[in-house]
Amino acid sequence: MEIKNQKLSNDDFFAERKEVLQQWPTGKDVDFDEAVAYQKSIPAKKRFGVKLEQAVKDGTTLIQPRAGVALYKEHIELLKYLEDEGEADLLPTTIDSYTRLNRYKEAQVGIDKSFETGRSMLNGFPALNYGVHICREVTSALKSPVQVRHGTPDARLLTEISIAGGFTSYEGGGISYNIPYSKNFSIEHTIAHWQYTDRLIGLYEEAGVSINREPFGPLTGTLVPPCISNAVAVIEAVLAATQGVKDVTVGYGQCGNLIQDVAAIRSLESMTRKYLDQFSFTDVRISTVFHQWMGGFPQDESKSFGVISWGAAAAVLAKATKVIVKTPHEAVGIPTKEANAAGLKASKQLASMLQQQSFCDMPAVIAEAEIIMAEMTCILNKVEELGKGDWAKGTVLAFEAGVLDIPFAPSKYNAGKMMPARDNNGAIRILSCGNIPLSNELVLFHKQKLDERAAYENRAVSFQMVVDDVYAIGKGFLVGRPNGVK
Amino acid sequence: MEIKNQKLSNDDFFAERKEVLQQWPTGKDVDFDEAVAYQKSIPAKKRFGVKLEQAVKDGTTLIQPRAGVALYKEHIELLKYLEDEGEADLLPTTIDSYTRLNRYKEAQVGIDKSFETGRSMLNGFPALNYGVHICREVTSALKSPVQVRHGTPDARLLTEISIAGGFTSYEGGGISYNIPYSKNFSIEHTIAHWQYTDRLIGLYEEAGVSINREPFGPLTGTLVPPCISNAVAVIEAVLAATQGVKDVTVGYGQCGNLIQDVAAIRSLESMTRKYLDQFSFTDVRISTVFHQWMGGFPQDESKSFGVISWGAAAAVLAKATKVIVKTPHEAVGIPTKEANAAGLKASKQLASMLQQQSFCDMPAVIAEAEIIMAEMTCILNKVEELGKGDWAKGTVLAFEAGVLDIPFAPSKYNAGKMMPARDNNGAIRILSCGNIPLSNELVLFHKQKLDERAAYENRAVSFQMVVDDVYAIGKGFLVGRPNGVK
Amino acid sequence: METKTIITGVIGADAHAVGNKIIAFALEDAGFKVVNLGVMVSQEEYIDAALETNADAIVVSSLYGHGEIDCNGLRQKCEEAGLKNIPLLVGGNLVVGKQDFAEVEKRFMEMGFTKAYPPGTSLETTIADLKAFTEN
Amino acid sequence: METKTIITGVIGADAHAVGNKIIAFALEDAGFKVVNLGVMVSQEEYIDAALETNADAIVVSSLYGHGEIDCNGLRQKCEEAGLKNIPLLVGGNLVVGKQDFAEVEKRFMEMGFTKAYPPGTSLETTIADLKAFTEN
Ligand code: B12
Ligand code: B12
Repeated sequence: MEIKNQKLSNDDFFAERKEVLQQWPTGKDVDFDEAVAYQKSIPAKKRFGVKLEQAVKDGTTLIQPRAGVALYKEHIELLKYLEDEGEADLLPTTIDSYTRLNRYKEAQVGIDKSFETGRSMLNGFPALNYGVHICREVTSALKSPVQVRHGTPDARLLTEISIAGGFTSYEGGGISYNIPYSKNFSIEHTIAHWQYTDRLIGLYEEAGVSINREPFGPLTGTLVPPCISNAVAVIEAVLAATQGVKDVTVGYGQCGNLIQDVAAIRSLESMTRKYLDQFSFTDVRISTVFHQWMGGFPQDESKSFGVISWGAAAAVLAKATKVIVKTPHEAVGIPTKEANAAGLKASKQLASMLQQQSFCDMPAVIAEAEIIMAEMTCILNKVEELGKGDWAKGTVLAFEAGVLDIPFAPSKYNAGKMMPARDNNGAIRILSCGNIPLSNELVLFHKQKLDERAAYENRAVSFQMVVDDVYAIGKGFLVGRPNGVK
Repeated sequence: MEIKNQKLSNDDFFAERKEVLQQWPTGKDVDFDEAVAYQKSIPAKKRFGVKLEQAVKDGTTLIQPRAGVALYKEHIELLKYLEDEGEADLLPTTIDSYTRLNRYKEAQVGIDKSFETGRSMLNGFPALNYGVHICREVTSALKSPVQVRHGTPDARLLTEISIAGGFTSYEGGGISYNIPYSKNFSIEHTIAHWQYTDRLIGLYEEAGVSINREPFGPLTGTLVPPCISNAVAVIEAVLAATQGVKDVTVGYGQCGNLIQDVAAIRSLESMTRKYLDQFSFTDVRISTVFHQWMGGFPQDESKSFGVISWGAAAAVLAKATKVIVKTPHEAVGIPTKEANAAGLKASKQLASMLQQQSFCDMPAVIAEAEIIMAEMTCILNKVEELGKGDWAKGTVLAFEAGVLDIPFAPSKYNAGKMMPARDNNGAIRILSCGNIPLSNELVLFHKQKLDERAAYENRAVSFQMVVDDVYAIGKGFLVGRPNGVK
Repeated sequence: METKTIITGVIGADAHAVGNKIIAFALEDAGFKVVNLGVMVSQEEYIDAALETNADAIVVSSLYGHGEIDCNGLRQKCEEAGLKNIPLLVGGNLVVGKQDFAEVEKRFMEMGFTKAYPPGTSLETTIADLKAFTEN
Repeated sequence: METKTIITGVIGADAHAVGNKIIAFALEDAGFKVVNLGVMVSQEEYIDAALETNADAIVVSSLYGHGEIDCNGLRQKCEEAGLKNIPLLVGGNLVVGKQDFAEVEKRFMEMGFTKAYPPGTSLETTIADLKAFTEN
């Protein structure tokens, strides 16, 4: 398979489309022109991109939950509750795991079993099985814009149905919805699948309907150094823009050290702008999303509120356009609607209370952002070099070479050689670079930071440090210290 | 009445003591030498000052709740629950309002009614009515150090009973437990009463028993500019040290703007050190306490978790030695033990999670601290000048003149001419100085900050702004904007 | 509309001054004549002030939790002093702890209050209700 | 003590890799021989691996909520394949949402699991129990 970062031709796209729409019976209800007309009938205040753009202008941070259940009436009730009681500004529709893996038959079993038992037996909303009309029932029942959130390597049919179904934003990307979510999908394939998604959205854009696109920032949510997730976000933004996408929200998952978190958002935004401009996509609108802590949570609900609130605070101080909110049930299971609203309200309090405070221009933040940008430059230059100027090709080769390498990823196409760990202040550093092509100076910087920690903890730098860091927040800490060290 | 900042003579003290111990029957059980022996039997790890000193050394932030109920067995259960389930590092015993106002008969009615109805009819623990032995039952039943927290203008007998009862820390001061807590008590009187308390603790100190003393930092908890509360804390620290106190914890109530909050703790600590040293009290140990938001809370419990968590985060980033924790029931009433533990656990999560991060040396913090210290210097110089070198006298005259002036205070001895309001970033500034003797330069600084806000909100600087700010956090904001302004 | 006179104050040993100052400010702003007794007001002080100014209503605040003890008997004393049926409103954090407000309301109604308000009652409600209660 | 062989993996369409990688690391560290199948493991893959390596226990993880559907029938398939009474442990976030664990445990015991573990089970417990279950 030969991948290129190039706008799909209409011939290729429509040939592929024919097949895609046949993947499941609900595909036949998708009619592009009718869908464009339907999308145009959605009022501006219910459009994702419009609300994001306003927030960028106002300097406010919007709040958005995750939520999805098997039965669609309950799903509507759930989302209504989250916008009314939870004060959510933006709504999600989180897709179940069978749909994500194109196992539509199993999703159907899940729907049926849920009807029978009266309990949601799926971990999300099976939008594809429901089809265009039920999706429209969902999206039209709500006051706020709704986005599809999932984790689907091959999301082509899901995109068709979702956008025709009235969703105005769509999460994912060829890297970010592959490496953290699958085992055997090659990057070529998922990039190709996401070119389809992006091209479809480009076609809507050309027909006068703007759909917001959001690469999934946090990846595995577990000790991902900002330079890695930021580099992936920039690549996915460039690939999307190449297919005609005009509205992207680039994302990042909280690491926990405030300076590093604010610096990550700052550098993410400015590097995305820089590269999009460089590729002449100067008309693409950019916003940012900050994910509250994406790793293992404490079991205790009150402690979870602490983690959630700190995430909301960091998002606002970083001036992210929106924050994805966790719930006090996070460590245990899919939240009840009450737990979901609780996380939202705690976050809303901080989103509005801290609105007037910004940390973006602190000298320490600027210094940290310089480092992240230097690292991103090393990585992205190498991607460009490997692809001989083609970022799609470069990305495939970069994963092969371990130039892009995501910690704790399940995919066999990920090298898994880079090892991250926290430094003495809780910032995520790189313990062992693998083949991430950092300059000598940067390698030394990381080494010094981790040697400092090792000396403080009186132990050698090792994988045990990484393991300790994975458990730390669940146990109430940021840095996983050995017993007896404060 | 003639007050002087001078160590009470033994003659004067013991003459007064005789009377004090007769104020209520439980006074007769207090025997100083026996109490010293009892205090010496308390293990070091249950001593307040020892645990604080260790925290200062480790750079950790300890957590402490407020708690007190009418019936002593329930009080013990409550405190046990808070240290076991709530993970409190330090324990309180919050005294009821009748005891605070020396209305011991009404306190007795409250105890009796509580027994009858099985509900706590008092808003705190009536330690004085219970007497030395029951206090010892309380303090000895617990693993952690316990402090008496109250709001008592004349706390002389309460101090006697508390310290003999095994408490190892004692909150309050002649200003901070008068102006926010009473209406008709003159400052001369309360300073005199607290000289008694401090001298008593000085005597314990001389007998080899160190008791921690804590001026009440937040005052009315409502829009108090840091320079005012810091100046009061320094004065009370100096007055306490003059009577022989050797261990003080100076305090501050969160304002909500992170830079100002960190700067307030920074300046509070360094100015307390500076003035204590200047008075040659170089051997007095200093620690700091940060109070989570002390003003009106949101009704919603999840939103309260947001406020609580932000308070914990600010305390840790400011490197306060301890943080006083609020609960999700704050807006409604005295919390259940579960709600109290919930506030503690959210705070504990952040206290340990953010331990490695400090904002104390940020340039913006240093700049804000310079301003606070300059303001404090203006005020304290004037106090010194008014008292002709005597800070006790100077304090009385300063309140008379409005040189010290606390917003929203109930006391008729407080001028109430100074008016605070938030600036555009949520920092508390001075809208109208009254007679607070700030330099012209500082007055101009405050004016500029508030003009900026007025311009942004397109309205004149006025009391309505202050009212809006009072409600703001309860409504989810920090700055009270008029309708329609973001 | 003729100007109505309202007595305000915080009852008992309660020193919570913020709400009291703001209520007084807001009622004046809304056109009432306000006699604000401040904090730590005894039952007798409310009554004396109401008699003296021929007041149209008494607004009692209680925040610190002892409201039940402090408010007991106020209606009787009003009646005895000749303040027949004067509107007696009470609000704040009336009891110790988070209790079911319907229960709390019942207790205060039995004590003779015209109306009792839960924590967090807004100024708008307070003003609107006072206008209604003092209408002729 | 002879070295025991453990099969580990995350069942079904579940891609949660972190706990899996750490369990494998920790079991090896504790002296077990670990055959880690990674994420998205089918019932057949566990059984094939257990037969091939003559394993002493199978550790099934399920995090994403579909555990009930995915685990159904595993015990029968083991029996059919000749893995008689092999210890079958399952843990993670087994069901959708926060449910009473006693209930959840019952359902998994009925499905034939030797033991089911609630969210947040520590490595210490996992290792200690595996030692007990694989003792001769
Ligand atoms: C990180 C994470 C992710 C990452 C995973 C990256 C990766 N590939 O590994 C990403 C973001 C990709 C992700 C995706 C999804 N996730 Co997820 N995720 C988490 C999270 C936050 C942490 C998991 C983790 O790494 N923990 C740290 C490790 C060390 O702990 P652990 O996994 O629990 O494993 C330990 C123990 O459970 C135990 N253990 C595990 N197995 C066994 C077996 C035995 C026998 C024993 C004794 C012990 C044991 O030992 C392990 C090591 O200590 C959890 C919530 C939480 N725990 O805080 C949710 C969570 C597991 N995810 C959840 C869901 C629903 C999903 C998604 C479907 C998306 C969604 N709807 O939001 C997708 C699923 C994709 C897929 N196909 O699998 C839910 C599951 C809900 C439920 N069961 O009701 C959870 C609980 C969050 C929630 N409350 O909603 N997730
Ligand atoms: C600030 C504050 C303090 C300050 C007060 C400074 C001062 N002198 O004013 C300080 C720190 C000194 C303090 C002290 C104490 N406090 Co205090 N305090 C508060 C706090 C945080 C805010 C109060 C406030 O100013 N709110 C803002 C104003 C604008 O609102 P408001 O007072 O509620 O009044 C409004 C409404 O209630 C309504 N309203 C009021 N009266 C009436 C009457 C009518 C008829 C109507 C219609 C409406 C109405 O309108 C007002 C204006 O909008 C509250 C909790 C909260 N609300 O978040 C606790 C709170 C009131 N305090 C409480 C307690 C217990 C105390 C203490 C005993 C100490 C302790 N144990 O912790 C002492 C008491 C001292 C004394 N003798 O009174 C408890 C009361 C508990 C209960 N009822 O079960 C509360 C609820 C906190 C809690 N959950 O424990 N406190």
